[in-house]
Amino acid sequence: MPQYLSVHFQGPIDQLEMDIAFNITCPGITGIRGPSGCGKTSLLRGIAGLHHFPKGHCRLGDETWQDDTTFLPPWKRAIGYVPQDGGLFAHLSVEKNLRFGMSHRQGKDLFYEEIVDALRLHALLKRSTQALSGGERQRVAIGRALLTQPKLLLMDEPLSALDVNIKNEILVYIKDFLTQKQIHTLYVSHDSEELRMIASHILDWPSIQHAE
Amino acid sequence: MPQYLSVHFQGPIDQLEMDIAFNITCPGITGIRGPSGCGKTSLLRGIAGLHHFPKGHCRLGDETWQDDTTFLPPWKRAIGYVPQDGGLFAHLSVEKNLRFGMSHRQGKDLFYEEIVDALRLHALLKRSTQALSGGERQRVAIGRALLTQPKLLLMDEPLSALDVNIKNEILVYIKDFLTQKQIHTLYVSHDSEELRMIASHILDWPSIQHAE
Amino acid sequence: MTGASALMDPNSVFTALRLSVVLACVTTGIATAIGIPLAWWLARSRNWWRDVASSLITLPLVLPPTVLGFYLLLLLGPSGLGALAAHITGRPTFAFSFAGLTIGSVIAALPYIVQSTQAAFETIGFKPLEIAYTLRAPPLRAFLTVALPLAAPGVIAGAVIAFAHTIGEFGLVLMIGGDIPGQTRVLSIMLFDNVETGNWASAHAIAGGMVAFAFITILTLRLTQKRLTHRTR
Amino acid sequence: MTGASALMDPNSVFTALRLSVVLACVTTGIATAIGIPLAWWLARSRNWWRDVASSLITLPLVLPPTVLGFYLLLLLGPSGLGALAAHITGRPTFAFSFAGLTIGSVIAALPYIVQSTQAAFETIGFKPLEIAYTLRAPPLRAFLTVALPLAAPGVIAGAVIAFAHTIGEFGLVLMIGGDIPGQTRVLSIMLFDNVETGNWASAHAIAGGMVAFAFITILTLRLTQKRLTHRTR
Amino acid sequence: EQARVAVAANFIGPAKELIADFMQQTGDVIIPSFGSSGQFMIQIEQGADYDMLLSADVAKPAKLLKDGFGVEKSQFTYAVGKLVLWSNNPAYPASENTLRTGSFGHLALCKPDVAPYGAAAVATLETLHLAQQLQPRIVMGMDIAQAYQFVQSGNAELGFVAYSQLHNQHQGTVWVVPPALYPPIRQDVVLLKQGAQNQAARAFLAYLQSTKARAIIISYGYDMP
Ligand SMILES: Nc1ncnc2c1ncn2[C@@H]1O[C@H](COP(=O)(O)OP(=O)(O)OP(=O)(O)O)[C@@H](O)[C@H]1O
Ligand SMILES: Nc1ncnc2c1ncn2[C@@H]1O[C@H](COP(=O)(O)OP(=O)(O)OP(=O)(O)O)[C@@H](O)[C@H]1O
Ligand SMILES: [Mg+2]
Ligand SMILES: [Mg+2]
Repeated sequence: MPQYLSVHFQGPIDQLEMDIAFNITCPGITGIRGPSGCGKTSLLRGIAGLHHFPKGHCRLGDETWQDDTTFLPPWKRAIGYVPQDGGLFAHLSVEKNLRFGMSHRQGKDLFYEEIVDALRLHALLKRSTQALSGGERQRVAIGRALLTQPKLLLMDEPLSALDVNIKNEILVYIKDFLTQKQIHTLYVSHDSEELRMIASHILDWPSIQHAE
Repeated sequence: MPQYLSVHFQGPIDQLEMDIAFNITCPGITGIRGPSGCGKTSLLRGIAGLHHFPKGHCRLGDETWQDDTTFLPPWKRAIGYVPQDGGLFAHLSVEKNLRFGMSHRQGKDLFYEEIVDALRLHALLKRSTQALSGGERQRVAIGRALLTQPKLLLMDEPLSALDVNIKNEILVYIKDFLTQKQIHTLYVSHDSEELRMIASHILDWPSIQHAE
Repeated sequence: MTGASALMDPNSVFTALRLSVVLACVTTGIATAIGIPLAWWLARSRNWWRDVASSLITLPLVLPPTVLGFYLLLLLGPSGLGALAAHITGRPTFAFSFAGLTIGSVIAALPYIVQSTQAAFETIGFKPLEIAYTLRAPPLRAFLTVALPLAAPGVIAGAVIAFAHTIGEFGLVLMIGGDIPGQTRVLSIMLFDNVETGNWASAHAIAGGMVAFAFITILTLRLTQKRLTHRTR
Repeated sequence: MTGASALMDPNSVFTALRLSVVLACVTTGIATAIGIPLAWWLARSRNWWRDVASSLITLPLVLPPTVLGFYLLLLLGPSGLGALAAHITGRPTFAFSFAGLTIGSVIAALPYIVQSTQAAFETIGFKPLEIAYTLRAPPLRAFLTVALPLAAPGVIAGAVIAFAHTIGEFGLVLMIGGDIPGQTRVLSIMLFDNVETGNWASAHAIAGGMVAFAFITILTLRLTQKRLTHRTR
Repeated sequence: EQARVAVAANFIGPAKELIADFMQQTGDVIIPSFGSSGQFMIQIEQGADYDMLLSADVAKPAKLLKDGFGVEKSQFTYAVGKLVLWSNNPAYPASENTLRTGSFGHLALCKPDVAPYGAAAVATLETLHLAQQLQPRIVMGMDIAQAYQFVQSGNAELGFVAYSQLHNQHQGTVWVVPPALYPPIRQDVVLLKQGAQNQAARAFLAYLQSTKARAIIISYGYDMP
C-alpha cells in the first residue's frame, strides 16, 4: 500500500494569505519551485512545526502531525530540515554541529564517516562555524540534517552556493542516500537543472495553490 | 587613457595560504568563479578593506587603497558590497536599510525610487528585515549597495536565491545601471548562465592564482 | 596563634573570609539557578505583563539594604515564614542563621542576574532554538545546549555583579544575620567594625584582601567564559 | 503647609524625592555616557589585559558602600582632589556637596553599566559593524547607528540596575553626602532617619513611594526599549 | 545665623524637637545631619564643615579634641542614656530572671565596639555573670535601631535597647536595667573648630544646658548628668 504525504495549510503570514494543498506518494524526492517570496520557506516551516497555520493538516503515512485537534511540536516530528541560511550554531564547532541531531543508538557512526567524506567536511571538523565559506556552511547544514536520519527531509535551496562540480557530486550522493534509506524529501530550488537531476517529480507553486 | 583595477593579495586566512593577483581595465563587469571555499569571499573582503592581507596591493584607477605603506579603512573606500548572506541590519526596517548608505547630496532620491521599483521592493519598505524571504533579502542588499553609488561594486552571489524570471529582469536592470553609471563591478557567482548574461569578462579562479 | 587554630577560631578573619566566600558562592549559585529560568520565561514573549513582572523583580534593588533587611526580617520571622522555620529548625525564625542569610542574599542578588540574563536572551532571539527543535532537541535540551551557551556573556556578567555585590553586602547581611561569629559574621561586617571604630590598619588589610580575592575570582570567571564561548570571528 | 512651600522646604519629603530623582537620573546618565564607550573598548578585543581592566572596574561593587564611601572621601578630600576642589569651590573637598555625591554615585554605578553593556556588545559581534563600514559609515556613526541599537537590551538592563541601585543607595550617599537637607539628603536617607527613630508609618510610606516611583520608571524604560528595538521575529 | 550640627542617630527624635524649639526662640537656623558617630568622625577628619557634633559617646568628642578638630573646653555631657531590656513576646517577659533561665532563642543588642548601648549591654551581662552562658544566643545589630527591629519583628525574643526608643510606645514588657550594672552611657557634645566663631552654634550649645532643653531631653527617656 503506498504511503502519502498530505499537506493542507491555510492562514495568514503577516499580510500574505496562504492556502496550499498537495498530496504525494512516498518515498520520493519532490522538487518545489516558485517565485521569490511566494511562500516556499513558509511551507517547509509549517511542515517542520515551526509555524502553526491556523487551518489545515499535515500527515506523513499514518502519522498525523497537524490537524484540527493535533499539533505535534517540531522536536517530535521525524524531520530533517536544511534551512535557507544553513542555521549553523555559532557556539559549536563543525563537528559538534554535525553531531547535534544524532541520537546515540548504535550503528549511527557508520553514516557519520560516510557523510563527512561525501560532503568533503573532513578538513573543517574542528573549525568554528563563524568563518566558514558560503558553500561550506551549506554542506555542514546538509550533513547535519542527514545525520538525524529523518523520515521526511526538508531542503530549502540547500546547494545554491556550490559550484557546478561539487554540486553534481553531492546531488548524486544525496539522491542515492535518500533513495536507499527511503527518506521522502521536499527539495526547494530555483535551479531547473538541479531539480531535474534530483527530483522524481516537481511541484510548481501555482499547482499547489488552492483555487479561490 | 584606460583605468585599471589592480589587485594583489598574499597571506594566510587561517590555514589557507592565499596568493592572488589580477589587473583589469575599468569600467566593466568582471565575473569571478571558482570552487567552494577557494577564497572568493575573502578576496572581496580584502578589496573592501574588511580583511587586511599582510602583503600585496589594491588600486582602483589612481586611488591606492592598499600597498606596503597604505591601508585605507573600509569606510573611506568608494565601494558597494553585497555580502553573501545579505548582511541586512536586524534593527532597521527595509527602508532604513536601503537608505543607510545614501549620502544626502542632492539628486540621490531620484535613483531611490527607480531602484526600489526595479528590485520590486515597494511592498516591503515598512517591513522588518527579520521576516523577509531569502530572495527578498538579496534584493534589499543589492538595492542598498547600489544606492551608495560606489566606484567599485563587489557582489558575492547576489542573486542565488531568486527564481529565473525575476533574476533575469534584475540582471538586465543592474547591467544597464552599472554600465550607465560606469561603476566597475566584481561579480561572484556559480551560475554560468548568470555570468554569461552580465559579465563583460570572466576570471576563473586558477587564472588569478599566482604560480608557486 | 598558629595557622590551624586561627582557622578554627570563630572570631578570626579567616572564619569571616570563609563565610563570605561560601555565602557569595552559594548565593550566586542559587540566584543563577533561579534567575536563569526566570529570565528565560520573561524573555520568551512580549506581553506587557512580563515587562511588569520583570520590573517587579528589580524592586528589591531600590530599597536601601537595611530597609529591605527589615522587611525580610518580617518575612522570615514569626509573622512570616516562622511557622515553617519552627517546623524545620525548632526555632520560630529563619533569621540569624546562615540559611536565613542566604535567603536574603538571594533575593537581593536575583535582580542583577535576571536583568542581565534576560537582555542576553532577548539579544540572541528565537532562531537558534528553532533549529535545535528541528534537530529533535526538546525544549529543555535546546535551552541548555543552545540558548544558554549563546547567552553566556550576559549570564556571566549577571553572575559577576551578583557575586561581587554579595561579597560587599553589609547592611542586609548584618540585619538578617545578626553578626554571629562563625555563623553569620562575614568579612564585610568585620570591615565595617574596623572602619566605624577607626581601626584603619585592619580595615585597609581586610579591604585589600576582599578586593584582591574578588579580583581573582572575577578574572577567573571571565577567562573561563572566554574559553568556553571562544569564537573566531 | 501649602504644596508649593512643601516643595521648597529643604526638610520636606518632596525635596528629598526631588534630590533622589535628580541624583539617580544624573548618575545613570553620566555612568551610561562613560560606561558605554568603556564597555565598547573592552568588548572590542580579546587581550587578557582587557579582561583585567574589566575586572578592575567591577571592584567598587565588592566594597561595602560605607567603606567605598570612606575611600572616596579620601579621594575627594584634602589628601586627594582637595586642592582642585579648593581651586574650584573654595572648600578643601568635593565631598558633602551634590557634585561630590554625584561623583561617588557614578563610580558605584559604573560597574553595573559596564558589565551588562560589554556582554551585549560581545553577543552581537563584529559583523553588523563591518557591513556599516562598507556603507561608508565611519566608526562613530557605525557605533551609534548599528552597534548601540543592537545592544540596546543589555544597555537598558545595565541602566535599570544602576538607576534602581542609586535610588536605594544609602551607605555611600550618607558617607559622601553628609545628609545636608536640600543638598544631599535624598529619600533613602530620610527613610533611614524614620527607620532609626522607629517612625514606621512614615517609613512604610516613603519606602512605598520609592518602590512605586522606581517601578514606574523602570517599566517605562523597558517599554520604551521594546518600542525602539521592536522586531517581528 | 545658621549652624550645622551632626547628630548621632539615637538622638534624632529629641534633636528635632530641640532644634525646632531653639529656632523658634532665637531665629537662628540649625541644620542637623543624622548618622552614626563613627561616620561623623571620618567625615570631620576629611573636611566636613559641621559646626558641632552631638556624639553618642564620650570617646569620640575627646578624640576630636585631642586631634585638634574641636574647640577646647567645649565638650560636655548633654544626655545620659538608659539601657533597658525589652521583650515583645509575652512568653518571655523582660526581666533579669528570664535572662538567667536562658530559655529564649535570641538576645538582641547592638555592636559593643561600635555603639555605646552595645558596650553597656555587654557590661551588664558581665556584671550578671551571664556573658559566657548567653554568648551563643546573642545577635547584634549595627545600632540600637536594628537591635530594636530584631525584637519588634519577633525574630529575637529579648533585646537590650535604649529607653528612649520605648518612650512613646507601650508594647511588650520592659526591664529598666539598674544603672549600677553598667558604666553610664554618657553622650557628649563638642563644638568643632569650624563652628568656633559661629554665634548660632554657641547659642545652641548654651541652649542645650537650659532647663527647657533638659526637660525635653528627659521627656525622651534620657537621664541628665
Ligand atoms: N514571520 C513573518 N512575518 C511576516 N511576513 C513573513 C514572515 N515570514 C515570511 N513572511 C513573508 O511571507 C512571504 C513568503 O515568505 P517565504 O520565506 O516563505 O518565501 P519563499 O517562497 O521562501 O521565498 P524565497 O524564494 O525568496 O526564499 C514573503 O513575502 C515574506 O516576506
Ligand atoms: N576568518 C576566517 N578564519 C579562518 N578561515 C577562514 C576565515 N574566512 C574564511 N576562511 C576559510 O577560507 C576559505 C575561503 O573562504 P571564502 O569564504 O573566501 O570562500 P569562497 O570562495 O567564498 O567559498 P564559497 O563559494 O563557498 O562561498 C574557506 O575554507 C574558509 O573556511
Ligand atoms: Mg525561501
Ligand atoms: Mg563565498
